Amino acid sequence: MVHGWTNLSSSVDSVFLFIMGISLVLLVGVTGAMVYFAVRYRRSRHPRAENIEGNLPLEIVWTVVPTLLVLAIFWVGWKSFVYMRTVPQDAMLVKVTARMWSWHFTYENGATSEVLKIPVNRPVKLAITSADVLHSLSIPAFRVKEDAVPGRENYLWFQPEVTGSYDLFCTEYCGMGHSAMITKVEVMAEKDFNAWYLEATGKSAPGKAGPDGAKLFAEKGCSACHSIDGSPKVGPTLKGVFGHRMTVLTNGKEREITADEAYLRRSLLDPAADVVKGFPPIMPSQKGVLTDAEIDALVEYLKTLREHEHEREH
Amino acid sequence: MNDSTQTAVQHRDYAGAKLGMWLFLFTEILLFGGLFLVYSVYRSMYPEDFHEAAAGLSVVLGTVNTVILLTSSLTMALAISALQRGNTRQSVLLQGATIVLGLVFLVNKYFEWSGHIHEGIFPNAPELLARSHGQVQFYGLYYVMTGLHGLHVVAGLALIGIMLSLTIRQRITREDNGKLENAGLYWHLVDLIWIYLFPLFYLIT
Amino acid sequence: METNFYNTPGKHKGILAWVLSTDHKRIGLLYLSCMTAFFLTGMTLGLLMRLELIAPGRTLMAASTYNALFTLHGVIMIFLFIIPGIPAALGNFMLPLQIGAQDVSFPRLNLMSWWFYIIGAAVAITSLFTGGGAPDTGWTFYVPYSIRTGTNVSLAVFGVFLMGISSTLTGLNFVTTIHRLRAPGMSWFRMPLFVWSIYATGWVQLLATPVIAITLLMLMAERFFGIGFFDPAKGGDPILFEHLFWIYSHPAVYIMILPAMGAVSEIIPVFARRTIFGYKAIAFSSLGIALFGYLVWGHHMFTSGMSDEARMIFSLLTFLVAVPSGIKVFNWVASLYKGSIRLDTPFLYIMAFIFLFSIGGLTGLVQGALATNVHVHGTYFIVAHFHYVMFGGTVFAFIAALHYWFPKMSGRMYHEGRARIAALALFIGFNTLYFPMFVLGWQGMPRRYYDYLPHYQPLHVVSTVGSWILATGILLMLYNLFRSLRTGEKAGDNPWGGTTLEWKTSSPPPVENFEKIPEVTTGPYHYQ
Amino acid sequence: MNEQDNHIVTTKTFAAVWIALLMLTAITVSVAKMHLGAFSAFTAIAIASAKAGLVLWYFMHLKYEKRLLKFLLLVPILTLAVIIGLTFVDVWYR
Ligand code: HEA
Ligand code: HEA
Ligand code: HEC
Ligand code: CUA
Ligand SMILES: [Cu+2]
Repeated sequence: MVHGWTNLSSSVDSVFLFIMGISLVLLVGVTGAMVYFAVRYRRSRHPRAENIEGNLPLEIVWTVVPTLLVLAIFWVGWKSFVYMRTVPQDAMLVKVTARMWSWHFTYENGATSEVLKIPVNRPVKLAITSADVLHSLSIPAFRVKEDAVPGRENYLWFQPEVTGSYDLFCTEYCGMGHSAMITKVEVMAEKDFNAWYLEATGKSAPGKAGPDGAKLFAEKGCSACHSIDGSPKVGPTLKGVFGHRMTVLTNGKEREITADEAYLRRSLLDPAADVVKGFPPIMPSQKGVLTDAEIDALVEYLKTLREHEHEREH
Repeated sequence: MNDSTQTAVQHRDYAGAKLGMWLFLFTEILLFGGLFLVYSVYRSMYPEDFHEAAAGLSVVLGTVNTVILLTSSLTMALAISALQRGNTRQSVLLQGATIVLGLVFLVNKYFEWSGHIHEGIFPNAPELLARSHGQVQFYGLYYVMTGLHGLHVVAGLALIGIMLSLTIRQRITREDNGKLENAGLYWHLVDLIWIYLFPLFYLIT
Repeated sequence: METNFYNTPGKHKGILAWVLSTDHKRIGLLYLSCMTAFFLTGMTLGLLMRLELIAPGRTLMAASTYNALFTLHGVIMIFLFIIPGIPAALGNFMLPLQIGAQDVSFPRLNLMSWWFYIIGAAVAITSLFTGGGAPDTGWTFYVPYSIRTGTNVSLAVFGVFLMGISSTLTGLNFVTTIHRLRAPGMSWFRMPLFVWSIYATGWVQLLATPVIAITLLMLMAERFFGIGFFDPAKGGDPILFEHLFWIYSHPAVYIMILPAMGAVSEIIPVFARRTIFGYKAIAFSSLGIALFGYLVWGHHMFTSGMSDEARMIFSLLTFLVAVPSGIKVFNWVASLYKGSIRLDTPFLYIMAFIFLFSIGGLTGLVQGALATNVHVHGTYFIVAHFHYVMFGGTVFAFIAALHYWFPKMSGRMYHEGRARIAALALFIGFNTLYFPMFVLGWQGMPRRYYDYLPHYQPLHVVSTVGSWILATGILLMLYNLFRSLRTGEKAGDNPWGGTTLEWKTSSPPPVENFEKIPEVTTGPYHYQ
Repeated sequence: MNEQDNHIVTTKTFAAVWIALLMLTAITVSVAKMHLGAFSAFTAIAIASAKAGLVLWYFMHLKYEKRLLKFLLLVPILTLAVIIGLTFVDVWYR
């Protein structure tokens, strides 16, 4: 058995070692024979070659033996994979939404987080989807990975066995922020996790004070593309956006507009309708992604950025 | 093409040219094959929507166009055998008939397309996007597949046009008609593809 | 002076004598020179990428520049260099010679293919400077990102489309040529193995390339008309695009490697001065690879959300395709047994090929196994794998063949001493550059990352240093070949003592290849 | 293969093939009107393939070609079948 962070690590690593073992034997065999022949039969030592056209038994051996070997490799790889795809009934479900370029985890009780917090020694199932383009959720230490595909829900599961903090990467290229689409997995002791879980629920439970725009702005991935300090990123800065006059492209035609509340709302729900001149039309629509309350909160928040209004770069 | 080998590049390696033409047709089959793959995937994903969408196409128009194309294949085949029998005049007439039939096919297609476009049914049109996902895919495929087929008809007509002028100028003759045969093969392939497009788009009820 | 195809006047003069020539040898050299230029460009991009990756964070360039760099590096290396690669350059030159023909079946189509290639390349390169800037999708053009990005994907895709036409027509031409124009007496089993491999490649080009052509057309239609084939918001399926892409692009990796394997099968008997071991096994395994190569594309999509049943079947089939490659390797090694081996540069590269390709291929098995694929997919493990098979495999064999056929093409010998030093530098540099990537990948370092976590840095530094050694080797190798064009000794018709037909004519060959078409009475590697 | 030996097909044969094609078209249109459910897709493809076979066999002269060419034609068809089949292993079980 190999040491691992999850129940899967050890089984994947044993498959790896099995393949590596076979491969090394073959590699050393092939290379060794080649080098030995090249030295032993070099022209100065062996001036006259012997013409051996072939040997049927040998051909059969090196067809059949590798076939059996690869079938064995397939078998162990597949067995281990079946285990990776069979989710235990009692697995805890976490919904994952990937978007350019951030991760969002939603728990069954409605708690949300930007970091994947999970209890140790409990099976966890991640149900993964994407709000815009392809992404892929990868936790190398856990030996798991699955793509986030818009319009589809993929899944994976694992059972962490050691508490600690692990890297979570996006491993499907998704544009400029791909290499920054990194977050952490926190594997917590049962007790710590429960404490966080209950508290997190309390905060975002409906009915309490409405959502906080500034927090949403950071959490929902807006800050991946927009600054609030005036510097342009992938998208225009949102510093002083409210009430600002600017040129947008509507259906390919330029027009001048002033950013009012309706415009801001439209920018969030249907970003392709008016595209700020000089920027690509890549902003993901938040329609169906954010609740109405969250949209309201964000729009309110964007309006407040006006106070700092000075010169805005485009 | 068999193991009988040969001494030098012959200036007229008919069998070679024909083999090359068939290989080219294979590539065409796979070019459309990619679209047939997409078609079958979306049809199996949205069977009901496809049926509904197909109701928007005119079976009569599709049938008429099928008959036209089949007939043009006949005239093309006859044009070749006429030339092989040495009847250049008849061959020229039959090639001309093929071109006319091909043009009629295109004209029909034009009316069909513009009809749909008038109704607001074309890719990315709000009218179409308001419909179900399967309908969007159906009409996307309809435009792309019949459009690509239409381009092949145009190419085929241009090819036959060239053959026609070569025949008239006696550059394609009874003895040397490999080019015409190959153009014929291409034209039949265009027909062949339509034979499948027709039921896939017009006849799903 | 002897007349050869260089000094025989044709219809045109100057540069036109080349770009309008239908002589397969001239067309082959046209491809070769363009490809060398693209190769150097692609490598320079690779070198810049390595520089950027020497430290985390921004070193040289912005993230968007880096993303454009690896996209271009991939597109150039795959579509401008390695796919036309051996068949279009060396195959064009050698195929008619090896089967004793005066030219290919359709010389004008051959020239047209080159024009498609060069126009396609020009279009792809134009995409860098026009529209929304250099494409940044990776060479795989995955949707929906490739539909949404503002960069100039459409033009790049159109360029690739044109190059696809070129590749298809080349395959068509070669298959027909092999069927029709073999010299008298050259039955199928008297064909050199290089010809067999080109034949198998030709079929793959014919049957796979149209699929990428239509896929790229759909992608363009998507960008221009918003048809929605791959847009989930319109009911489209992004995974279907992955299928379509890999239906071509997996067979394409065999378009890259098969001709290389053919070149290896050609060089080994000549330098071991004995017949090849298992001629038929090698010939049929080429067809086997071409055949099975069609059935395994799904192994690029094991984590895409494809059905588990499909993952299982594709994994199984992937393993079967490894067997014919193994058969080849074993037969090559057996061909050295009781040979009389000359350790000249081409042979040194062949030994490097067998070693590096085996590493690349065997790590392919790690990726083909479902459980381990999940871990290594999308990481530097993959990057290491494909550089081992494409660079360590195809490019090393290409370089070997270039040295082997250099005297036939130029009439002169290259400088052996310099060539060996370059080979050594290439071998060391290559392993320093790419081996660490296996480790990085196993540790989880994702590919296409502009920035990375600090604990990956040491291995990245090793890798970058390796790229400098490798660059030195490549430049020395090219310098040697170019210099030898002028200063090399006269080679004579058959400097290596080869037995295939290209050695039976003068170096460089005359315009119509042979004074008199040879009659073939024996197998291709008939010694004694 | 003897290049000069171009088999000339008679006008009668071609006309017969054409009539058969038209009849098959008529059949497929009327079958489509009968609403046979899943079966209708199958008949439509079967009839189309019969038509395609006629065009290939007579109009495209395949009947009079060497075995090699007939055999080669199977290659793209099988390739296409395999491509679609394997893709459906994904699509159906997803
Ligand atoms: C020249 C190109 C080339 C070649 C020849 C190969 C050959 C093989 N490749 Fe590779 N591959 C690529 C180019 C190539 N590949 C590229 C470019 C990518 C990445 C694309 C991208 O995402 O950008 C890729 C990615 C790739 C993946 C997807 C990884 C992922 O993204 O998740 C997989 C998975 O199965 C794979 C497997 C294989 C296998 C099994 C072979 C086999 O054919 C190898 C066979 C060879 C051997 C096995 C070695 C020799 C044999 C012996 C020494 C003895 C015999 C031994 C046995 C049979 C056990 N490759
Ligand atoms: C034949 C194919 C081929 C070849 C030969 C190479 C060669 C090299 N590649 Fe490769 N590479 C690919 C095909 C290839 N690559 C593909 C398909 C991808 C995937 C792209 C994608 O993800 O979409 C890739 C991706 C890729 C990555 C991963 C990027 C990422 O995921 O973030 C890296 C990183 O190091 C890399 C590095 C290199 C290096 C250093 C070389 C070295 O060989 C380069 C060594 C450099 C030299 C030897 C330079 C010599 C020349 C000069 C010094 C300049 C002379 C001057 C002038 C001509 C002006 N490549
Ligand atoms: C993938 C990058 C990306 C993300 C994530 C993103 N945006 Fe944008 N956004 C853009 C781009 C690019 C533009 C400019 C083009 C356009 O108008 O569509 C833009 C435009 C805007 C505008 C109009 C700005 C102006 O100057 O008129 C607003 C408001 C806005 N975004 C708000 C948000 C909010 C709120 C979020 C988070 C919920 C968000 N964006 C997430 C890329 C992004
Ligand atoms: Cu998200 Cu890469
Ligand atoms: Cu592959």
